[in-house]
Amino acid sequence: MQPITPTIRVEADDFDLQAEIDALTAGRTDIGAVVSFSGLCRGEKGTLSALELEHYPGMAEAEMTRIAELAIERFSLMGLTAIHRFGKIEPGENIVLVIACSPHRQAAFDGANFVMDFLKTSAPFWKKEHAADGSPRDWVSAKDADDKAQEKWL
Amino acid sequence: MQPITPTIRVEADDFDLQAEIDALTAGRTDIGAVVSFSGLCRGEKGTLSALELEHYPGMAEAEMTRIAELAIERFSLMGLTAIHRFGKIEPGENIVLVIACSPHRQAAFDGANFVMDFLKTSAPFWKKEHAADGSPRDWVSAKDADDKAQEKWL
Amino acid sequence: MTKLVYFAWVRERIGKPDEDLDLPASVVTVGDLLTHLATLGEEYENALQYPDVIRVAINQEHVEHDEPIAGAREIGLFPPMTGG
Amino acid sequence: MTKLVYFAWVRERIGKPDEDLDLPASVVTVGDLLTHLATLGEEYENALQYPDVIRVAINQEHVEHDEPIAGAREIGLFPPMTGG
Repeated sequence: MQPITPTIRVEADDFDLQAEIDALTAGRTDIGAVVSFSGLCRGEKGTLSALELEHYPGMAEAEMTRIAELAIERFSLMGLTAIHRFGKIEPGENIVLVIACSPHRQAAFDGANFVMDFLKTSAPFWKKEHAADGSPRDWVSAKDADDKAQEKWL
Repeated sequence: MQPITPTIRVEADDFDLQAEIDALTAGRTDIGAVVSFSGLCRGEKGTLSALELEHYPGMAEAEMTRIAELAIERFSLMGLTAIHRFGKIEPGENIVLVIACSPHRQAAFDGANFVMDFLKTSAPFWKKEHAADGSPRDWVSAKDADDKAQEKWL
Repeated sequence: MTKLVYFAWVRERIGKPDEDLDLPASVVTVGDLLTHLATLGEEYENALQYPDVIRVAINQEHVEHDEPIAGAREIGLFPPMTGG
Repeated sequence: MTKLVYFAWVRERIGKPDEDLDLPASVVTVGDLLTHLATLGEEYENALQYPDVIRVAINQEHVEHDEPIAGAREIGLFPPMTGG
């Protein structure tokens, strides 16, 4: 079996979920399960006008690749894609996409879940909130819950 | 908050994942996480030419709706779609789709995972294998692993 | 008359997808029904030789084998499910 | 010369995205670096007043505060990540 190379991208543009899944599964008959996770910007009941996503160019891709390779190894995945957007993102828009492919369903669920948990705590991205009422913009605080979510894989 | 009605379909035709996600998320800004599971027919290294999916009309939809409503309640989901195909399905083709939407990622992962586990053991569908070499067709046996997967939610 | 519906290899072995049957009064539970059906001929005997593996639905809802069948309009018999 | 890069509110408080600095020989670990930087002016002091929360990467890999900085071409300083 040849090693699986994850598809990793950090980009300003939105992604096309169907095209990304097709790229992983086209012409293959050994994949039985595909799990996708899309993370979207929430409007916080109208109080948020946008998120500004900052990242560490180079390190962001490197860290996402490292996490993806851990997941491929740990869950014997047959395909993995992780895409993270940067720049200004409005409520309802996509922020992040993870797709995991496996012969069996639990590995695909676990692979995508693992990548998201580690991406949240280890990939160098930061969110700044733009308030709808124009009040001073704040950086989003890191959540203890995200550290705890990562710990479930240790 | 109005109650969430799941979208449930049992159909011969293939589904369009992107269209189903769009139907759940369009115009909304309260969804932060969308998890999709697609189950595909595997070719079993060329030994399988197709699966024939039989179902119990009426009960299949009723059971999928019951499972979906359990998941919506348990994980406070904001949207849920479950589609199961029937008839002849070839390797690489879609069999089943589950999409769960939530403000937060773990609930979306758990919701989709829960629906798949219960769907496997409770929804009245049966798979018959068509062998590539034309040898007698066999009904797929139920797996203990699927019962165990369901038990993790009890 | 009670409508019986069969699926997958239960349907194939019995040789028909459904039928309407008059059930004797001695058939009280699902278990009684499986025992009774197995007396109706070789094809039924063959389909139901391991009654423990047969799953049953009354009016399209899963039931255990000790469930009474009183009030059943439709009873489905089938192997363990393998969808998804 | 060592290249320092700053992100999010660390960048905003220090007031620049990056800079090249000559570090004194007494700066051995990441922790020493944070202590040293805080002496370079009010904006640095403000950015680094709670050094425990500052995350550090050497050559684009996460490191702990007791990591030696010898061999570092690029050191990144930033708050806990909030992507995903």
